[in-house]
This record gives sequence, structure tokens and C-alpha cells, in this order.
Amino acid sequence: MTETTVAPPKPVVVEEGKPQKGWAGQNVPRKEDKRLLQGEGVFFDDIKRHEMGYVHFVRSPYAHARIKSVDVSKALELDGVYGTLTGDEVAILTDPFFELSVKPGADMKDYALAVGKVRFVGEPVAAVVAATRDLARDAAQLVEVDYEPLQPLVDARVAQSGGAPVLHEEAGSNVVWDGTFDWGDWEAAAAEADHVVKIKELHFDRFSSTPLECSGCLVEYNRGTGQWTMYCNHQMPGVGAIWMAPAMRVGIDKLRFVTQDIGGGFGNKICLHPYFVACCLLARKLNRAVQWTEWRTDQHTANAHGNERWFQDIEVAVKADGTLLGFKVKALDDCGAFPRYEPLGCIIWAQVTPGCYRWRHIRVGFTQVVTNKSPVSPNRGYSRMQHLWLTERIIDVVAHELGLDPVQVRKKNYVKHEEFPYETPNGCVYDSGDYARCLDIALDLVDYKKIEEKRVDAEARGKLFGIGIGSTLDSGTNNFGQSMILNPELQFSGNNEVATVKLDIFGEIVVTLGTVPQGQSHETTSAQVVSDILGCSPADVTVRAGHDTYWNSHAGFSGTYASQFAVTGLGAVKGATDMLAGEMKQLAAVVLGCAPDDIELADGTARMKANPEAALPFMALGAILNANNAGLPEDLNITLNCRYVYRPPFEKPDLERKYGNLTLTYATQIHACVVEVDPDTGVYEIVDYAAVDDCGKRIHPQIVEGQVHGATAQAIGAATHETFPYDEDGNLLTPNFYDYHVPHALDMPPMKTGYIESESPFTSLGAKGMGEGGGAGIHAVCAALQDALSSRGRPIVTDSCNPYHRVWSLLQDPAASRAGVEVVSR
Amino acid sequence: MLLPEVGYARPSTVDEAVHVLASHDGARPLAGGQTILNVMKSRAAAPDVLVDLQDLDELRGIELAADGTLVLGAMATYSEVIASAEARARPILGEVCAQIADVQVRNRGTVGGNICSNDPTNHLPPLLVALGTTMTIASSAGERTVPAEEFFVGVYATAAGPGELLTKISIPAGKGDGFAAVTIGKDGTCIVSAAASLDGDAPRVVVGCVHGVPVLVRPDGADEEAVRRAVRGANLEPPSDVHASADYRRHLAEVVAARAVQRARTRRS
Amino acid sequence: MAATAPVGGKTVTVRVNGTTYEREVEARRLLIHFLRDDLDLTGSHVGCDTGNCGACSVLYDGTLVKSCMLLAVQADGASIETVEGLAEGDELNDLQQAFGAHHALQCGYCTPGMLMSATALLREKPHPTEDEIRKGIQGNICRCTGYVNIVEAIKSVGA
Amino acid sequence: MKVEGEREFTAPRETVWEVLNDPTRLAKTMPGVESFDVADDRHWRANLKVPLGPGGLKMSVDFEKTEERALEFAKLHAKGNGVGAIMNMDTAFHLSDAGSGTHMRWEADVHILGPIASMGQRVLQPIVNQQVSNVLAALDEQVQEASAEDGGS
Repeated sequence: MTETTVAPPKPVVVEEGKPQKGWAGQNVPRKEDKRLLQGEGVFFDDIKRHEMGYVHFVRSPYAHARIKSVDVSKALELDGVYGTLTGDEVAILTDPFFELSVKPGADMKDYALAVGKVRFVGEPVAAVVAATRDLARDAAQLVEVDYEPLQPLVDARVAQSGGAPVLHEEAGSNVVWDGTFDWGDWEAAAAEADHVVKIKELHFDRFSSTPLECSGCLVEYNRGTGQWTMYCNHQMPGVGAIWMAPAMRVGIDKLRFVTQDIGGGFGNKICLHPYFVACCLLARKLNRAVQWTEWRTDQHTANAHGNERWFQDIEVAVKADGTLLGFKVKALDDCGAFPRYEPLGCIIWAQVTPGCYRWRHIRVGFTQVVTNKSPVSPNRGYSRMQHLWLTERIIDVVAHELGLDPVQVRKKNYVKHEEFPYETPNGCVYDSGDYARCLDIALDLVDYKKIEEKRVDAEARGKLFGIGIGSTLDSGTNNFGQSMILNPELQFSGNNEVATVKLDIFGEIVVTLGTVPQGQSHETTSAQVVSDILGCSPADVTVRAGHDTYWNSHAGFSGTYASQFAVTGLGAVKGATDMLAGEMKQLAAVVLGCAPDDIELADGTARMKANPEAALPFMALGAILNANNAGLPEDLNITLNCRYVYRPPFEKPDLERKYGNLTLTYATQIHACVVEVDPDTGVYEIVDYAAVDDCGKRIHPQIVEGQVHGATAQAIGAATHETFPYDEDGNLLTPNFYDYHVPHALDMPPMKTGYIESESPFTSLGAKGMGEGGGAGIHAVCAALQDALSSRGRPIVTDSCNPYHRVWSLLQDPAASRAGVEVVSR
Repeated sequence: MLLPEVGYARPSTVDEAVHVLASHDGARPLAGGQTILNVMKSRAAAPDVLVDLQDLDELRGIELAADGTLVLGAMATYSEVIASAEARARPILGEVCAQIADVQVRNRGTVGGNICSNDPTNHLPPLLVALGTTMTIASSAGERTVPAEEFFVGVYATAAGPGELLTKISIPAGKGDGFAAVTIGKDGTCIVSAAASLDGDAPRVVVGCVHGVPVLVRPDGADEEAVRRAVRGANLEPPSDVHASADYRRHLAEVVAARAVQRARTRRS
Repeated sequence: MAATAPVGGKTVTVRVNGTTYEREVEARRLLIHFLRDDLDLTGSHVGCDTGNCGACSVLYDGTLVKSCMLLAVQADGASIETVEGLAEGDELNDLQQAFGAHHALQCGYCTPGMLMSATALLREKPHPTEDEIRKGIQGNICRCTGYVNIVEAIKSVGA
Repeated sequence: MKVEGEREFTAPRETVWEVLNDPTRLAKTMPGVESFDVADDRHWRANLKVPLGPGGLKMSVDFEKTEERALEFAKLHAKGNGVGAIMNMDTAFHLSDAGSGTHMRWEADVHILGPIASMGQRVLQPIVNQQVSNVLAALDEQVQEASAEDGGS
């Protein structure tokens, strides 16, 4: 085995932002850790209720079939079975979920259980509740479902063809949404170009970040008030409630989501509403707490995948000197059997329309279709990652075909440091960054100057050697107004997040977030921000773990998604803490007989700046207002319990031109990857790897690093083995971790990291959202493989996921991949 | 997770074990459980009774006989083989066991379980055929021995039939062995594997993952071309799956067979 | 041979983190479900259904195993250590502290199993090399950290 | 999954045809038949317990003869329902004379759905091949037996 070396223990520190006094910027101990290290975290499946019932879903073995009958009688006869729920009941008790799309997607009907038809393997058809988990599964096997199989549709490319089966007859088409995005002047760019590089087809594979904890909930129904409480791991409850309440025909306040610890989400826990509605209906029907735990195979087959996307008929306009003028492409997105969060993926990519590059002429025809596969969900890097893979593939194919150096093509075409803030062709504003600098750091980390020597060395050992770069942006803080570009009727725009900070009776500072963390350390970073403002230590700050609707500390877009906590979440924390600090000063001023401006907060006290001896401990302030308030002035209008809604500065986009600022911040990731390929087998190994990140001001560098490591590992997994392929019958062929190989500790290459801090001019802390990454690892691995294979017939890497068999195919038949590439020169 | 209902018996002797196995149709031995319990989780197949072999000390040992024969009890775990001084008489065994799955699985999984489950991706069936192993099978009628190449009769099927129990694995003396595999990730599941032994007359080369049972080929020489020619000559019809097409497996079979032989040669020299 | 007649379940006595528990269990119950559902020791987790993820790893008579690949009835008479038994009272042990100091956990779901694998490794090899560490935790999947800081944390304890 | 093959029988076509059309004889060619019911001459049901190492796979299979041309050609559809698996199979047999014996060309299109389809891709093909060869061997035996009986009558 090769000796694995690790990154330098500390990341390479190259350029830091302005030094700042205080807790922000320091690696303080994580508040979440102690409970998690002792096995005392509370995940939804850890919660039990007296006499609760366990839910097991009866799932479709067919990818596409009509349901002729569902007979639950034998299941109900089994001792210990509490009850069942079928699609027929669901169709009576609920309305279809709200769809975001215009027609035809708008007409697709999606219920908690299959009604009339099944459209993917694993789709829930009925549910059984029993006294134990095992019994529920036993009983589910006794439910008899009679299916009439229909032809399945498993290839998005034939979804619109004449003979294709139509999944949703009501919609009359498999198309969810389609439209054209046209910015600049593609024809002029093509006319000006010295070369037009054409690529027939690229394919971004299905995969998902597969959080280690699967989904689930424990649902209690309160008959007296008609309210449901869901102890769960939904990562975006606000939006979950928007789907659920109207479908269940109840007010939104009837739905209470409670989370504490969540075992990873990565976007895969956003579309849980169908399951949760079924559980809510069962809790009400059976008047009993019910609990549903999804198992791994269920998660892989029937929860959510990342969007699969085909890019067809790509044309790229290039000048002889390597200047990129623009590109056009037809994008075909496969969202599986139901749209759910879609068609948002049809616009989210536009946040990063030009990638990291300065080209101005871009035309994208975008179509999204349904197929008989698992529905999708906004998986880490959602929709931007697919598009950035396209732009990075374009760079490397163009360089490859025109004999240019991929490093130089990037540097020539990157948006330049001095051009920030930079407005993209579609009106997005890249806030800050220095891509070329990041690339230099990445190249230094993999010792790029010696790369040719290394190539020679590898070849002497019989290996093919390649290096590749991935340049991406992690756009954070959505402007939900972009949804109106898809559907002008939608009443969504802007964004918001909430935090509440209070000073309690014993002087305790308590922070309540609207977010729903799944490992992103919100308790820790919030405490850093609060303690800097209040002049105390993060240890003095209690941040409530998790989310609870009834804390009333959330707003319409609350949740943890889209790389935005450092902006929206911490923005809200800062806002609320500023309010609280103001009130504390007001109160102290009253007590100490001075003006609020004469007061400072320091060392856990409110004291007179001029006379620090005149100090009130926080406990005194809390006690006075909460329990000893007689005699306080009538006009002292304070609560010491401050709720703040952070609202980023967004305008509604121009719907006609599909133009506007779709997101607030852009973190940068530039990765470099070095591979060695065994030409006899197609087996390859990543022998060196560097990830350079720029997310502006880093509140907690160690946590930022951790996110970089994780995003990189997921990208490497997606580039090498992680894929969700289906057979012609619509069976998923990688339904669990046996065949779906995620990176293990031995699989991970040595990882070197570096960073710079380009502070965002648009955020209160100079920080940018980060965490998703743009899938830079996928792009870098694809590029490195293409480089390595180049001496063997110059094949083109056309898939995002390249398991060994695909590499072997490229080695065997390089011409097949080259057939789709053509250069037309002037 | 959530197994089907099953009966459980925990005999304390081999005699008791074969008695329970014989008297219940659908009874299966439970050795390390690292395969059968997973199959039961998926409810893809369901034995009626699990016969837990953990108390059968008779199946535990790893012994080196005077003639150099290494005798592994069927319940020897991979970890025990890796740690065993006796097993180093045939060093390939410990080396291959150390590549199987992970620490947890190696601590529980047994040599007997690995070969009796005979999943085509398992490491030990091809290895043991290459090493010229003999299996001892007990039943109420007594003991019989079966050479490894006759032991494997199909996917999940071996010569140890209903009412029978594999008790011992006897490996003759030798050192000229090699193993090579292409796996999913490092030390992952085998896509194609090959074991080779150069002890005796002609090389014994055995390819795994290409058929329901390990495929023994006898090249006429130990050079790469001879090995590849012999594998080609076996006209393999391997299965296609998500990790490899039949063509790719056929190709890999040649490559890993040649590598296994090369490693065997290096070791012998 | 009545003693070996198959049974559908039985009473088992299991010692977990020093406490002895006696429970009636069905033969089909996996040890992980026994720990989590019957004993309410919910520190050990379930992350897969094929024995691949290692989130349920525990020490079983001192040996590292996945508790999803063992029946509770098999564990009759065994002594088990889980994540709940690592700390001395409220005081985290060195390994737990190192995980915290190196940010070796994010969501914390794989952490209990990872800690048990690291515990087993460090007992066997108090000063493991990086390769030994990676090999020692190969059976534990983490989807958050890329293993970088986990390896560092274990290395720091073994240094 | 498509499997196909050819086989020679020493018996004349009439005998092979007779075996292929005799549900009780066909039943003897299938793996692990626990019970077999004949509804009419075109419809049968078999309850199988396919022996697989880790335990049997229980499945009830409905057969329907969908096409036939006596002595030449027959087509069967089989639909199996089991825990963890659903099987749909179309199979066809073509018979022709081969000297004094019979030549049979057969093909089968097997679709397996359910957890097993996803879990066991790497083993399904070998298992199907194995079961097919078992069935063919048993068929041979039935043909032998039938021709012995024919000869004896």
C-alpha cells in the first residue's frame, strides 16, 4: 500500500482579511461537540413515546404501473397491527401538493402516497402501523397490491419522443418546464470567433450526498387543538409547512416541526413532505404517536437524488489567443418522477451562468423532464454544480482540442480581481474574489512547477499521469425572486432568516435560531458573534440546539440550505444581538443614571465607560427587567428578548430578460487534482490534491476547513464511484452502500488546503456563505483523467462520474468519445 | 434491520449442530453472520432456523500439522488468521484476509462463512481452490472430504448440503502464492479477483467474480502470455453489472490472473 | 437434544458499559436494535442496512464489531462497550477531547461508531501510523469530514 | 435479462412436445416446487422455494401458455410473486427434427423486480444461468422418462 501523507496540519495561510479583535475569526471549541461525543445527541429516531406505533411503507416494485387494487385486510388481521393508510384515503383526505411550475409541470399531481399509479420503484403505495418495527414490516408484506405494469421511461433523452410513455397523464407531457435563456449575442460571438468548438453531449450523473442518518419523524397529534408535532430531521421546515398545510387543508400553525441533532442533510432532507403527511394522517387516524424511520435502501431508492443533467449540442466561441467569447447549449434535466422542489433547478444554475469566466454571450435552452426514477432534491451544490461542471468541461475540452494550456486558458478568462464587484451577463453580481490567485496557490500546493518531472516518473512506472483543475463558485443566499423567472405567478422573492436573543432572568444569554443545522456548527458561530457584541465569552452564551416552530424564531425561508448561514443566520444573530445590546444599555443607563451612550458592554457587565466601577452584571439587568421592574420609567419600552429578521437587499428580477441579482455572495473554490491511471485496468488513484477556498471573512476557520474537506470528499466520491444508474426496467442498481461506494478513509487522497479571505462588501460580517462548494472535485478529477488519458488516443471525458469501467472504455475506444467533438475554425 | 422471524439454536457440539441442521428443513448455520444477516435484512431470502456455531470450539483452531498442512477450523475468523503464527506457513492467507472488508467484519467473519456463502465477489473461494485445499464436511453420517474445486457448486451453493456442516479447511504446504484483484475503492468489494499457486507442477490460477463458482485454469507456463492465453481459453462468460460489463470483466480476468501469477513468482523466488 | 431445539426468542443477559441487563428478545432482533430500542442506549446509530457504514460499531467482549451484524440472542453473556461508556462521568476521555479539538465531527452521526473503532485501534496499537489509522476506520463511513480531521485527532492521541 | 440456448434430445419431437406441454412433467423440472396446481391446459400455478444458499426464496409463479403451434413452437408467460422479488418471464421453445432426435432452440426474457433485482445484480445472472441449466437437465430427464414410458406402452 502506498504511504498516505496528509495535508500540512495547518492550512497554507496566504492572505488574511483584516485582523479583527474578538471571538469571530477564532477556533473556539464547538458547543455541539460534548453531547455528540458522548452519544447524548438527540436524533429523531432516539425519541420514544408511550405506546407509539411504527410506520412501514409498502413500496412499489414497479417503476411504472397502474394500481388496480390495494388490499390491506391481511395486514390488519395480524396481531399488533394498529392500522393502515392507502392512496385512496390520501386522495380523499388531502389535496395534491402545490406545484411551483407553470404548465405542463403545474398539472402533475403529487400526493403523500401513490394514487392510481406508481411512477418509480420504491414509491410508497400504502403504509402500515404496528406495535414494533419488525411487525410493521411483516404486516407490510401482507398488503396485496395488484399492478398493471406500464412501460417505464428511464432515459430523459427520449422523454419527449412520440413513443415515450407519459408519466402524468393530467399534464399530457413529460416536460415539467422549458425555456430559453439568451444573454449577450451568441451569433455575433460565433461570427467573431476564430474557432467554434462543438461538443455533442455531456452527461452529469445522478448521485446524492447520502447523509448517514436517513430521514424520518415521530409524529404526535393533539386532538384537542388539532395540532401535529413532528420530531424530525426536516432541514427546511418553513418550506415543508408551505407544502404540507394546504395539502392537509389545515392552517400552517397546526404544524410544529421540532429538530435537535440531524445526521447530515446536504439538501436530501428538504422534500420529506409526502412521508410526513402520511405520518400525520396516520397519527390522527389512529390517535397515537407514530414513528417512521427510513432505512438506507429506502433513502437511495425513494427519497431524493441530485439532479441528473444532459448537455447537448454545445458550441463554444473562442478567439485564436484562447479568449472565450461565449457558448450555447441545450440542457436537459432529469428530475425523476415528481417535480417537488423543481423546477427551481431550471433557474438556480443561472446564479453562476458564466462560471468563473468573463465570456458575455451565453444561450441556454433548458428543459426539465420527469422520468420513472427517484425524485430529486437540492443536493449539495444544487444545480450550480451541474452547470459549473459544464463550464469546466468546456474549458478543458477547448484547451485539449485547440492545444492550449488549461491553466493559461483559465487565467486569461477568469474574472479579474480588479473587476469586482462584477456583473455577469444575466445581472448577477459577483461580490469579491481573486480566482487567479487561488489557482496559483492550488498549483503551488501540488508542486505544479515539477509536474512534468512527476509525469515522467509516473510513466516510468507504467502509469498514465494527469493533472486537472476545478474552478467553482459557491453562490450563497438565494434571491427567491428567481423562481418568478420560471413562473411569474409565484409570490416568492427575496430571502430572510430569524434569530432571537434574550437576556434571561438570571443573566443568561439565550439565542434561538430559525435555522436547522445538520452539522454546520451554528451554535458555535452564533455564540462567537453574540459574545463579540455583548462583551462576554461564547461559553456564556446558550444557543438552543435545533429548531422548533413554536419558538417563533423563524420566517418564510428559514432553514439550512444554499450556503447562507454566515450571511442570513449570522446576520439575524447580529441584528438581534445589536438590538439586545441597545436595550441593555438603555436599562443600565436608567439604573446608573446616565445616557445609554455612556454605557459599554464588557466583561459580562454593562458599565459606564467613564467609570468602569459603576457596572451592572448581566444577571442584574435580567433580574430587574424580568422580576423587579417596579419603578422603571413608563417609556422604557424594552423586552430584553429581541427578535430580528435579516433580509438581504434584493430586487425582483426582470422577468422578461431573465435578468437580475439572484444571489448575494460568491465564495470561490479552486481545486487541483493529480491522478495516476493504470492503463491495463482503468483503475486510477488520486495521488495529490489541493483545495483552495475563499469565503471572505472566516468566522471560525476550523469549521470552514471542515466544510471544505467534506465538500471535497463528496465531490471526489461523485467523480469516482457514486452514481445512481437504473436498468431498463427502472430498477436502481446501487440501492445501498454495498454497491453505492462512498469514499472510505483509505479511499481519500491526501488533501492539502489553502485559502484567501476576500471579504464580501455586501454582508455585515464580510463573510460569505459556504459549505456546499461547487463540486470542484468532480471537475478536477474529470480534467485530470482527460489529461492522463490524452496520450492514449485523446479521449474526452463526457461523464461526471468515472468509475474504473468507464475509464477502461475510454482507453479501449477513445474514438467513440471523440466522435462528438468537432472544431470549426475560420 | 428488521429481519424476518427466525428460529434460533445454539448447539454446543458439532454432533448437536448437524442434528439440528438435519432435523429442520431450512436451517442454516450462523457462523460470523456477516453475510447471512445482511441477506436477512433485505428479506431477499429467509432461513427458518439459524444454528449458531459460536460455542463449537471444535471449529475454532488454526493448526499446522507435521507435514506442513495448515488446518483452519471453519469458525476461524479473518482476524484470527491474520494474527496466527501457524497461518503464516501459507502467508497469502493472512494477506488476503487483511484485504477483506474492514476491521469489524474481519473480527466476526469466518473462513468457513466466506466460502460457504460463496458470493462470487468473496476473496477466499478462488484462493482456496488455487491452494489445492480440501474441505471436511460433517453430517450425522460422519465426515467426508471434498477438494475445493468440487466444493463450490453455484452462487451461494456448495457441496455442504442440507444437514451438513463444513468443519475444517486443510491447506497443503506451499509458499508460491499470489492474489490480485480489482476492487471498488481500496480494499473494497472485488470486481474481478484471481489467485495463483505455483506449488506443484503447473500453475493453478483461479479467477473469481466471473462465474457462479471460481474458475480454475491451468496455464502451460507461468509467464504472462501463457497465463493470459489460458484465461482467454477458458471462454469466460462473466456477468455484467453496475461495476463492470462482461467484456471488462473478461479483460480484467486476464490482467489480474497474470498479476497474481507474477506475485506468486516473486514470492517464490 | 432438547437443549438445542430452535427457539423464537429467549431471555438474554448482557453487560453494557458495566451494567447488566436482562431482557426477553426475539431471535430476529439485531444487537443494535436491542441496544437502541430495548435498552434505550441510543448513542450507537444506524446508517445503513447492509453492514457497510459502521455507525453501530461497539466493542463486543473487547472486539470491535458492527452491532447490526449480530443478533441480540448471540450476545447472551457478552460484555459490550458503547460510546456512552467512554467518558469518565462527565469528563471526556482523551480520544473524545481530541475529536473535539481537531473538529473531527460535524453532524456527529458517525461519531459514536468512529470513536469505538478508534478506541479498538488505540488499544491494539497505541501509536498507530496514518495508514494504520485509515485502515482502522475503514469500516466507518463519514459523509461530513472527508476523514481528514478524524485521522488527525486519532493521530494526536497516539502521538 | 435475455438468456437463450439450444439443446438436443435423443427422443422424437412428439415426446419432447408432450413433456413441454405436460404441466406435471414441467413441474418436475422446476427448482424447489412445493406445490403445483393446474387450472386448465393453459394455466398453471407453482409454489416454489428456490434453494439459495442463505435460505430459500419463496415464490408463487403463474404460468400461462400464450401461443403454440403443435410440435413446433410454444410460448409461455410466467409471473412470479415472492417476498422481495417479482419475476416476469417470457419464454419460447422452437422444436425441429435432428436425425431421429429433436433439436430445441429456446429463449427467455427474464425481468426481476423488487429488492432482489437491485441487491443482487452481480449474482442474478449466474443464478439464472444455474437455474436454467438445472431446468434443462431435469427436462432431459423427463424426456428420457417419457420416451421410456412411450417405448414401454
